[in-house]
Amino acid sequence: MANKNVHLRINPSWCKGCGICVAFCPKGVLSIVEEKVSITDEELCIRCGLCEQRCPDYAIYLEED
Amino acid sequence: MANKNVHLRINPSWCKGCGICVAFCPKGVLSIVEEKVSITDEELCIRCGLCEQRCPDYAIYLEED
Amino acid sequence: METESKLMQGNEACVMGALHAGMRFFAGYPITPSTEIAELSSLLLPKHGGKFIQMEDEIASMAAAIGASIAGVKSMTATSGPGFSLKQENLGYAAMAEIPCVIVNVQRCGPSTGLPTSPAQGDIMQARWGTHGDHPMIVLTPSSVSETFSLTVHAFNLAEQFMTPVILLMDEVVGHMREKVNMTKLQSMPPYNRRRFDGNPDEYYAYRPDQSLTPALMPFGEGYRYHITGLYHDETGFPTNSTENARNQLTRLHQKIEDQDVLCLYEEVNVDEEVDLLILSYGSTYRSARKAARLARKEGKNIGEFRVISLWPSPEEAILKAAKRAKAILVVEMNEGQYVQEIERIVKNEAPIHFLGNGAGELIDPEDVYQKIEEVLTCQANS
Amino acid sequence: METESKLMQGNEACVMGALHAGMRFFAGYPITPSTEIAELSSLLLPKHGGKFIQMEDEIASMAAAIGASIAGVKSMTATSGPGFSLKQENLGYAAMAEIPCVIVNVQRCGPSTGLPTSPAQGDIMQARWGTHGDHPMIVLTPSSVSETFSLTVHAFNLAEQFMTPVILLMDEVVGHMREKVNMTKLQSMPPYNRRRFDGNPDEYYAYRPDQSLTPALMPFGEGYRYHITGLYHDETGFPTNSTENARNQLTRLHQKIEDQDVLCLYEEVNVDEEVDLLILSYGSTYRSARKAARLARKEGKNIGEFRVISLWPSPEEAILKAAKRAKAILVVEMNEGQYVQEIERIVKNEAPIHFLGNGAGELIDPEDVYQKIEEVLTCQANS
Amino acid sequence: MSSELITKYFREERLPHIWCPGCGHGIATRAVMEAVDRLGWEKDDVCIVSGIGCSSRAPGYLDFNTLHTTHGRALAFATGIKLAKPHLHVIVLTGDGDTSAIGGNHLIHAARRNIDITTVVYNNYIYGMTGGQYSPTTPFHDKGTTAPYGNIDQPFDICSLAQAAGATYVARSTVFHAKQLSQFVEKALQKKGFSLVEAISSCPTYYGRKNKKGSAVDMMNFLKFRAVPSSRFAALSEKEKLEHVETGEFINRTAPEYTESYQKIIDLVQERKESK
Amino acid sequence: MSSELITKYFREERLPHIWCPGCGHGIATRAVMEAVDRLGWEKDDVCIVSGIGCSSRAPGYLDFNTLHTTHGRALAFATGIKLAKPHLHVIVLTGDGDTSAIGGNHLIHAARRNIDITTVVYNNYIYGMTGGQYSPTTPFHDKGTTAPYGNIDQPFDICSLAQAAGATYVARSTVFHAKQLSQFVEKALQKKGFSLVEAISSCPTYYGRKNKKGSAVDMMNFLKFRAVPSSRFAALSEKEKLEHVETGEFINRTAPEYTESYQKIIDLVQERKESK
Amino acid sequence: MTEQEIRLSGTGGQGLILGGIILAEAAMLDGKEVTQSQSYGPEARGGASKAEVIISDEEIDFPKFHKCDCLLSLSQTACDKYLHSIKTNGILIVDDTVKEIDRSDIHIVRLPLLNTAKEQVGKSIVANIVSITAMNAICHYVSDEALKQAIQNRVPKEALALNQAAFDAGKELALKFAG
Amino acid sequence: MTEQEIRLSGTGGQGLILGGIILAEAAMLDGKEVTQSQSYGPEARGGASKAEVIISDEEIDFPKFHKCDCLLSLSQTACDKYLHSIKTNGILIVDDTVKEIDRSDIHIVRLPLLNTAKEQVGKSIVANIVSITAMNAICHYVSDEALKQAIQNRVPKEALALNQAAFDAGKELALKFAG
Ligand SMILES: Cc1ncc(C[n+]2csc(CCOP(=O)(O)OP(=O)(O)O)c2C)c(N)n1
Ligand SMILES: Cc1ncc(C[n+]2csc(CCOP(=O)(O)OP(=O)(O)O)c2C)c(N)n1
Ligand code: SF4
Ligand code: SF4
Ligand code: SF4
Ligand code: SF4
Ligand code: SF4
Ligand code: SF4
Ligand SMILES: [Mg+2]
Ligand SMILES: [Mg+2]
Repeated sequence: MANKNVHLRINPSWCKGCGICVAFCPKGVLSIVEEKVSITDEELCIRCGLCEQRCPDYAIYLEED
Repeated sequence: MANKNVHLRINPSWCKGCGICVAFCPKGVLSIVEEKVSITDEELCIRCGLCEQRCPDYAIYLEED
Repeated sequence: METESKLMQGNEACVMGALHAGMRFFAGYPITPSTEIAELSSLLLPKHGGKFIQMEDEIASMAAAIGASIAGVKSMTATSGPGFSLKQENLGYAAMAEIPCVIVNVQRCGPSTGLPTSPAQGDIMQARWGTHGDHPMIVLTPSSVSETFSLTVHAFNLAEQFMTPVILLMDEVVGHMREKVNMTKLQSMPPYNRRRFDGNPDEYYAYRPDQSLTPALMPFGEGYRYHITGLYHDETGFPTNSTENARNQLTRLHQKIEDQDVLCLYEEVNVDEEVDLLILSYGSTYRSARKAARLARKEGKNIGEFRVISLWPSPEEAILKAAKRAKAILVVEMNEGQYVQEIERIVKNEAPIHFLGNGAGELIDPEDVYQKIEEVLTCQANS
Repeated sequence: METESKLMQGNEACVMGALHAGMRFFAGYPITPSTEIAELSSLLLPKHGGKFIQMEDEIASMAAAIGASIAGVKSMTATSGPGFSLKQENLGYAAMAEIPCVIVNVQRCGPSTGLPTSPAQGDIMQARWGTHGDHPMIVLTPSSVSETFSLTVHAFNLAEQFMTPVILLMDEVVGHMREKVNMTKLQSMPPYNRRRFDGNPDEYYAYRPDQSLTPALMPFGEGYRYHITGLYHDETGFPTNSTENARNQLTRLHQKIEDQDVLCLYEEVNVDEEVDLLILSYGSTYRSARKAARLARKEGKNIGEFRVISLWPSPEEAILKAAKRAKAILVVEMNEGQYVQEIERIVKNEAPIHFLGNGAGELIDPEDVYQKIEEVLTCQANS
Repeated sequence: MSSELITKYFREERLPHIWCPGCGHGIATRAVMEAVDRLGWEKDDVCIVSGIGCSSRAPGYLDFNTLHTTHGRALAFATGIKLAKPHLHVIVLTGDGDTSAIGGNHLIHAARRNIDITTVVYNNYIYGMTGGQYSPTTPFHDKGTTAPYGNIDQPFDICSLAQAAGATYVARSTVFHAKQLSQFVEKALQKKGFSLVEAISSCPTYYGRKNKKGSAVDMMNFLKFRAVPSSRFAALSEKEKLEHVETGEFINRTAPEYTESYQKIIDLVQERKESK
Repeated sequence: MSSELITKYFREERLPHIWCPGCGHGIATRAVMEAVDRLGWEKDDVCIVSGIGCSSRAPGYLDFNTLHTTHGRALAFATGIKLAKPHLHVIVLTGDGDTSAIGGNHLIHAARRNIDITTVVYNNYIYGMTGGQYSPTTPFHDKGTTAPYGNIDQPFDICSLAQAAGATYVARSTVFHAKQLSQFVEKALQKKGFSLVEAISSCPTYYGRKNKKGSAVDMMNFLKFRAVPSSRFAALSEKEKLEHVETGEFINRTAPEYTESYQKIIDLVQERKESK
Repeated sequence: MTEQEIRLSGTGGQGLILGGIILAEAAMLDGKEVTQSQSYGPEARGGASKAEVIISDEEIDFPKFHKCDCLLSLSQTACDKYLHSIKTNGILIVDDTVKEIDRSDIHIVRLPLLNTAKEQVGKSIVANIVSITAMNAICHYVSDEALKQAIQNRVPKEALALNQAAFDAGKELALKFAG
Repeated sequence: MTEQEIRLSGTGGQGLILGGIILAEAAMLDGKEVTQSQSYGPEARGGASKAEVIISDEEIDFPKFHKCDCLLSLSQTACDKYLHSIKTNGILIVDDTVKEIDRSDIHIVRLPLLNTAKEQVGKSIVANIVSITAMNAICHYVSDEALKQAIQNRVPKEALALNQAAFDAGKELALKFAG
């Protein structure tokens, strides 16, 4: 994990499972499980925020402690 | 007169006396008399047709015999 | 198994009817719930050698439809409330310049953007009075898919015959439902083509009417050069400020459409005798009314039905005649009370008029109609 | 010598009235015979710290006027027939979203481009029914220059009070004539400003109505953030598909304007007793009617006058009451028969209704009215 | 009592026209007719459409299939006509207000579709018909009856707009340069696609009077000196540019024409149908 | 359960929004909010206006003074608001259909006047709301439900159009390039004058399906590869140009802003009055 | 005085509408009721121009009229067009450039109105003031003070003297005639 | 047979509208009267999808209904939404992925419709054909020939075999149940 104070968060009730965050995550952190986004391996996450920027549904984001 | 077969014609009933033909005739052939165009000296006319082209009211034109 | 029948959507039937009537040009702009009419037209017109164009808005669509008709091609445009509002100015132009064309309004729930996918019959008065100035308007309203086909054909025929725009006023329910349609029967309806002038172009007066008070406008580009304008104009088509001319022109515009019996379309059920209650309705709402009326009759109630097909000009005489045989009238429509005002005007004190309506996007249920019938009958009995 | 009086043109009085009422924004597009209203507004508004804008068309003008009002500035637009047709969609939006503003239509002779400089009263029904969907409309019509001033003020006041667009329906004659106007008296009319919400923004529901059924929309930019839409919406202003909500909203839109006695404006002359003939008229046409009626009375004829000021909602009760005291009614209007249809609806069989009209650009002469009076009276006598 | 050109293409019985003394619209209309004449088109094959305005009164004087529509909508009507009868040569004669104010959308969309219509805009920088209100082309700070303190709208460059929207032939001249104007119109008419010629015209009655531009003759002189050909225009200073108007041909390119493209669809679909 | 940005600027109680899975409009809306956030504007001072369409649903989700108007008219309403209260930051969020079809005229006129409004066009090349009809930006030969045989309209370049009409800031990016998009919007918001940012968005439901563009992810990839910065775009062949879309800032200039010009008139006139 | 219906006619640019307004405002200053209207449209552009005034002691019902009590005509076209509209025994005040008039049932006053304005006062544009003053001196619609005041109220300061001169000239003309 | 009111419900993309059309067209082939309608608008996009069919021997007055004789539900949301709309003694045909149903006044037929389409026939998109065939085998709205013909008329040639398989699978499913 690049920055321990920043966490990857998911709001499954908003996620529509489009797969955009999964496809463009540079580190392969994410996957779709049962039509919703799921974090496969948070350790790999570099906190680039691309998933957040590109999620059409505001269902994934980074949050500071 | 430049060309004997071509005559300068005036339709006074259409002329609104704007003076445009008079002002831009290169040879000073025309004048306004009692709010209508009038030919002062047809001899000077070079049949350039500028008066015809610029008369907003189609009241002056060249005509071949 | 039957084969001449087809399951068809109302909007589809409109396009099929239009093609049968000879439509070869459609200009439109998408809007729910009319969009299928544009979509199907874009698919089918080229197959018939016709043309479809999606214009930049509804104003342009109306204009292009008029333009095509001026060039001699039968044309149509289709829209819903917001777009219908936008078409009004050019609709008035078509009426004034006497250009035939068909304007379809598949009504949805207003006012304004309202509930775009919900049904209503809220544009009844607008169809008659939506333009500025003073001219009559022909407005037809179908109650079934099959009738959507036939009235579309009829709308084109009337437009060509009376040289005027004709409005086909559908509603979302009729536009979107599918029903059985007998193609063989419908396709036997003969299309009508506008009158032509056969004489010499020198003797041609575009706006000289015949006995039917309509002019014979020759399509542009066929050797008859003349002028069309939305200003008052004389027989040549050129504008004039003559007040006498204006008077005559306006009178003719009214007379050619008003008091024309052939324009009065309606359907009556069980009105030969006196009835305790006459239900008057139109469009998809009539289907609710009919169901309720049949049920009530089954239960021994003496109910008549009057379905208006030509909303405008209204079938005044027939309504009055029916009203005189009714102890009471119940007008049912999907709005807050529009056509009922016309009925009040026509019927005067001949019979008390009751009203059941809803313009807020909900269908009027046959059960609601039934209840209202009972209510009215009770109130009648008590009075 | 009097000094408080001014000679003023109708269109000018409209602007002066608007400024007095608090108009600080005008958006328009030139069109005869309303153009002077835009011209004078462009000259005077900056002097009052207000703004004038000439938009690209009438649709945009209507939209900009609504926008300014949303921002809390009293706004107006003015046009004539063709432009009025174009404004309909956004007019319906203002009604649905409950945005106050004043729309002036100085009627000219239609249909279509018609006779642009000739007078008519051809947009009477359009003013009521020109938009799609189903909502009421407040429409006022002045008969004199002085009244143009006062009704413009009143139009602004009603718009702000009822949170709705109000139409001032003038005609070319009133718009263009000059008359004496008593400024001192007129300027004593108090302007009304829309209700405000004083509570906490968190407790603010933009579309929660008070007892008068109107919402208190706070101007944008004053700390109350909310949403405005032309879709059906709930108290918060957000769209909802709830049919129950739609039903309530539509009912409220109707009730806040219909059956409001304060909206019924009319003037009666000589109707305390039974009259042989009641002349009903409005706008400039009333001036002809009045002249004829006075003349007739002088000659011993028993004539009453009814002038409608609030065309819509129509002063139904008052008309009916007057009609009951009349042996016959004569409706005079500068069209082919529009308001007379409303009168027929209201009056029913209470009195026979006669009509004198002309929508083809010519004033109705007092003499024509006089003749018609004689004709009707004779016909009454013979029957 | 009029020239051959007038007799041939004008409805002489409708003349003299209603335009004011010295109004440039008459000159522009004649220039258009000269162009039509050079092309030798059959009058029956030409359709002239206008909206509403002084300029839009032009079709009424011309002996073709003529259509006077609603304000601003000429191009939308014309689009219907052209699609319905592609063999017709469709010409739209319009004003700056008609085409760029209320009609602006139809202008850019007709240009975008590249439908074979020629538009000639009589730009007199004002709404003439309604008595002198400023228009979308009125220069910054000029006056109109609705701009008593000077216009604060930036003006359109109608030619740039048409070009950006997709027109395939765009040019500008003035009624003073009637011959050039006529030549541009001729080229526009020949273009298979949407073409526009802006004819700077003059309105001595309103624009002239409101802006102290003097007599009709003065206004012609003004056009004479204000017009600068493209070749020289680029070299002007920014200030000079504002004071002058660029004339010339701005674009002349080829792109698929709308009615031709549509015919291809018909051919394709009907072939398919036949081959079925 | 959402990020600070969302909590701060969105009406969370209205989320999740109605847009389809993978619709680009959500990304564009977030990018706009990021820009607003960077500027630190008071929410009470911001007014967001839209017309009708999927894109035009955006204001409803945003916690400002928000206005959902009639189809195509957002800029005309916005003009009234801005003139009435010039201190408001007025942003128009609109679709390709809303702004360039029915709303085309208001777009070019707002640009011409150079009124201080920022327009963000969510261009998905289609009418999404009504179910997939072609729009004025649909590429030549692409399909829509009203273009079953392929679209024969030439598409608008909305940026060129806005620029030709007079806009003082014009830029284009895509929802794939969300960060760049947000930066352009920020600069647009800062511009005193009319600014437009075209956000190429994606409609997997209609444009994608009709044109076999694959999944929402495929469409994002398409945007990724299709976008070419101005610097490199000029070097492409004509054919390549048609297949790609130029991104970047196209104009950034200064011109008199409309409401400021108007204020000058008021000041002038009132001074005159006072000095009288 | 019962209702007086006055029609001023001529060509556009002769200032007749302003003339009508001034006349009406003068009447107002005298405490009368007035209406004023004019021609619009194509008619008004170039061709014949027309301004109408009604002056009355009582409220005016109808603001328009066909037949007038008095017609002023400053041009041949206008005179030809409106001559018939004068009531029997009405008055025609006509510029002397207009041709012989063929109506015997009216009073005709032929005056050099245009010429007086141009030559004597020195500016054609004051023909309207010359005319209404002359007309008023003959018909006595309003008091002299009111007319003077009304003129003052409507003309720019710079032009006051000129218009005063026009007033005097008009009055003189009429008196000469009356005399 | 009196009027039969049938409601097909599920999520968008399950082809239920086409299912409704095919059922209606089959009924037509049998000489019946039919109406078919469906949900539009936001409802139709993404969320629950609904198609309605009325089949009758007589002319159909009103094309819509609240209570239905038979409900098909292919999704939980749809079932939750429309369960209440089944008439007493009506039939619910429901996919077996839907949770337990709490209504005892109706006949409930729980079938692996989606799974059959996906696994047995091999394509999820034929769930509609599997479903209407199964429904028809249970309710006997139309003749088998008519239904087969109607399917043939509406599906593309390439997909005929697939849909034939779906038909067979649906019928088999229903018979298994009935058996
Ligand atoms: C819908 C509508 N709005 C306004 C008008 C009024 N109107 C007629 S012509 C015109 C302006 C014409 O200006 P332009 O096109 O520049 O022509 P010009 O008269 O200057 O030649 C206007 C505003 C109208 N007829 N219709
Ligand atoms: C006057 C009017 N015409 C048509 C419509 C129907 N309509 C609603 S949205 C829309 C198109 C929206 O397309 P776009 O702006 O590109 O937005 P998108 O849905 O693609 O985001 C149309 C045609 C309408 N609401 N009002
Ligand atoms: S922050 Fe970057 S690395 Fe982490 S999950 Fe999101 S896209 Fe992947
Ligand atoms: S981009 Fe958003 S909506 Fe799409 S899968 Fe990822 S979290 Fe879900
Ligand atoms: S033809 Fe030329 S020279 Fe002769 S009068 Fe005309 S402008 Fe003058
Ligand atoms: S240009 Fe024509 S109208 Fe003008 S003065 Fe010469 S001839 Fe007469
Ligand atoms: S008003 Fe202007 S544009 Fe119109 S005819 Fe007169 S000079 Fe020409
Ligand atoms: S239809 Fe297209 S634009 Fe509309 S929400 Fe769905 S994906 Fe987005
Ligand atoms: Mg102009
Ligand atoms: Mg779009």
